[in-house]
Amino acid sequence: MLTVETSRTWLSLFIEKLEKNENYLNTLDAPIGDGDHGTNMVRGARELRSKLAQEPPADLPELFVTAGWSFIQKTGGTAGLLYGQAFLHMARAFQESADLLRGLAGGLEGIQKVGHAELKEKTLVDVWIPVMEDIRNQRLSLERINEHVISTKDFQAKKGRAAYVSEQLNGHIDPGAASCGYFFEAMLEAGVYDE
Amino acid sequence: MLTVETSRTWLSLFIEKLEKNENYLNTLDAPIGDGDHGTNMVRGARELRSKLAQEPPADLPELFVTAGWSFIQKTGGTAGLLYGQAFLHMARAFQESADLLRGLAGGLEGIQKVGHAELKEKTLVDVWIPVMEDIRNQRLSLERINEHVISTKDFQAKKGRAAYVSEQLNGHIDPGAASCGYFFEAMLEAGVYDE
Amino acid sequence: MSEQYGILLVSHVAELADGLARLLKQAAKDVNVKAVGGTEDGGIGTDFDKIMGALGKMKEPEILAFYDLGSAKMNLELVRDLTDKKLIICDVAFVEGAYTAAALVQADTPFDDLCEQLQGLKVK
Amino acid sequence: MSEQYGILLVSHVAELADGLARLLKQAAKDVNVKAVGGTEDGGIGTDFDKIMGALGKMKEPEILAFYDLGSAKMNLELVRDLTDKKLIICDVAFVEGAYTAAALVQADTPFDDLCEQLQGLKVK
Ligand SMILES: Nc1ncnc2c1ncn2[C@@H]1O[C@H](COP(=O)(O)OP(=O)(O)O)[C@@H](O)[C@H]1O
Ligand SMILES: Nc1ncnc2c1ncn2[C@@H]1O[C@H](COP(=O)(O)OP(=O)(O)O)[C@@H](O)[C@H]1O
Ligand SMILES: [Mg+2]
Ligand SMILES: [Mg+2]
Ligand SMILES: [Mg+2]
Ligand SMILES: [Mg+2]
Repeated sequence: MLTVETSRTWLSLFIEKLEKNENYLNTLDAPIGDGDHGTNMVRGARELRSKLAQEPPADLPELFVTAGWSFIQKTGGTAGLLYGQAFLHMARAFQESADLLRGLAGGLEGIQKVGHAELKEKTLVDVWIPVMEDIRNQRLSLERINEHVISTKDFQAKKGRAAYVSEQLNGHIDPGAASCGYFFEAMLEAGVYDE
Repeated sequence: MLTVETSRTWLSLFIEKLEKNENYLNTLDAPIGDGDHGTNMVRGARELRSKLAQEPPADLPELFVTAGWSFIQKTGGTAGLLYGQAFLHMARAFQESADLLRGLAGGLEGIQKVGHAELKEKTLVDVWIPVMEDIRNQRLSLERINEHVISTKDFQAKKGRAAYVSEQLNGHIDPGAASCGYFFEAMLEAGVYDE
Repeated sequence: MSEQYGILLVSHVAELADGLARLLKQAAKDVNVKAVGGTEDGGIGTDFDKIMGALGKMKEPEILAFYDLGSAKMNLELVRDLTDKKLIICDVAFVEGAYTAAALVQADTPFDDLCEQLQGLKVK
Repeated sequence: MSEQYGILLVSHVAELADGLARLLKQAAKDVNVKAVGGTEDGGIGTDFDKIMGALGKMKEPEILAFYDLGSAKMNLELVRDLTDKKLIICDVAFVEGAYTAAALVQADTPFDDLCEQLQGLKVK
């Protein structure tokens, strides 16, 4: 169920996964970008952890506003701004109702408002949108998430740094898609999502 | 008469005029460029003086090769490269014959090879070409040179930094045209030119 | 000093932004040029707080902003949503565009003419 | 290291060239990038000897050169006439063009494809 408690677990698990996979995410970013995606995300993640420890947010919107600004202010890379923007828009949606799908739709809007990425442009959007589809069709699972992440191998980058070398990069997983996979794995594991 | 001696005087007078008018040339360059034309030219001029003092050139071509490299290596601005290129091409022409007009034609070629400026684009070319015309028509004088310099007031810059702000700059004398005026005044005063 | 327009340079690298500011100031002594670059810890990236801070220190009501790579633009867009100033994000060649804009602001060029000249430098 | 292509950055300001090199190296670890900027005495301008010297230290037979303003290009043209290397002067947006080229050389992109991608960044 989507509550402020399960969502705190969600974000905490996300932070842990980012920390555990910092090097892996950097490695994914190296050939197609500048090799810093893991380091960037961990910067934002640690900021979020310390903010949450300082003062626990009262409700869902507050939690996601805190998450949003942590990533915007500390990540220093494209993806951090996109995640930050996503979280701020999720907070806005949660102000209306504690509805997971509406929240994620708001988040997508935030990502696209700033990044203008569509499906199959080799970005985190290629995980975010199919995951929303899976929730709608009640068939989200760790396997599905993983498939979405891996699907980015076949896409040609159209946005961000990777676009500069797009044709050379078929066969590489997009680093932002990979971190987005962790975000949704964490969501499943935290029990936020219930069919 | 054009000899290595009169030409040394020519260049020495040019150096002196540049030094005396360093601030004035900077002032002309400030509104239309970056305010360094005088300083740039003096850098090249001083290098030339010290090279000439070290080892006096044996002949006309050698003199102008020395002048060319002094300006190319030390001026640090567009005009220095153009004057440098002009002098190198004059040296080449003087290798064929000690003919002033042919030398100046070679110099113009050098300037245009690098800078691609045509008449009325508010550059030193707007002094160089009319002076050649005046020599052909045997009517070169200090007054004529001055008129050519002043004529650049009415031209719109198409080359170099001034081109960025061309329309705003009607009424300003081009700094490169002004230094070029000194070059030809020096030529007259040194007795290089005889009708 | 142009009282109306300021110029904000945002790069992923501090030296790049600072060096460009130096180039601009030479041609535009009376234009306020602020440079922001790098992450908080001196790394390569752009920092929202730094940009916001630099903008806050600028007195001019309208700011022409130039950036190197796309993520700097995203940061600028976030900042634009949050500032009272008119932040004009210019999708032109970073160095060439900022240089042209600085020279034109210095020469008191009307804003429409400035935009027209920048059009030719659009690469983003 | 790309053995075939090196990248030469020429700016009027030393920090600008150095900062840009830092940006490029992050995306192109194995590409040789040399930065040259400023006059001999640390002023703003370009220095023929410095450019020639930097080029002399590069091992690659073909060098893609990028520059900020026109007079840097003139200097590069003089250098091109005097060097044994193939010096390819790229009339594209300084930062965006050099970044793109570095990323493409790093990815071993064929030269023709690289040129085609740079075409879109022509502003000079
Ligand atoms: N315009 C965009 N829209 C959506 N996602 C993007 C966009 N640009 C980049 N990304 C995502 O950001 C990831 C790279 O993030 P990161 O390495 O942290 O930033 P940077 O590229 O600034 O170093 C990419 O793998 C991609 O998923
Ligand atoms: N492409 C060009 N062709 C001919 N002359 C030029 C060109 N570009 C600039 N100039 C001349 O150079 C002068 C400026 O020289 P200077 O201030 O020393 O160089 P910079 O513009 O690099 O600071 C201009 O006034 C003009 O006469
Ligand atoms: Mg990255
Ligand atoms: Mg980065
Ligand atoms: Mg100048
Ligand atoms: Mg200069």
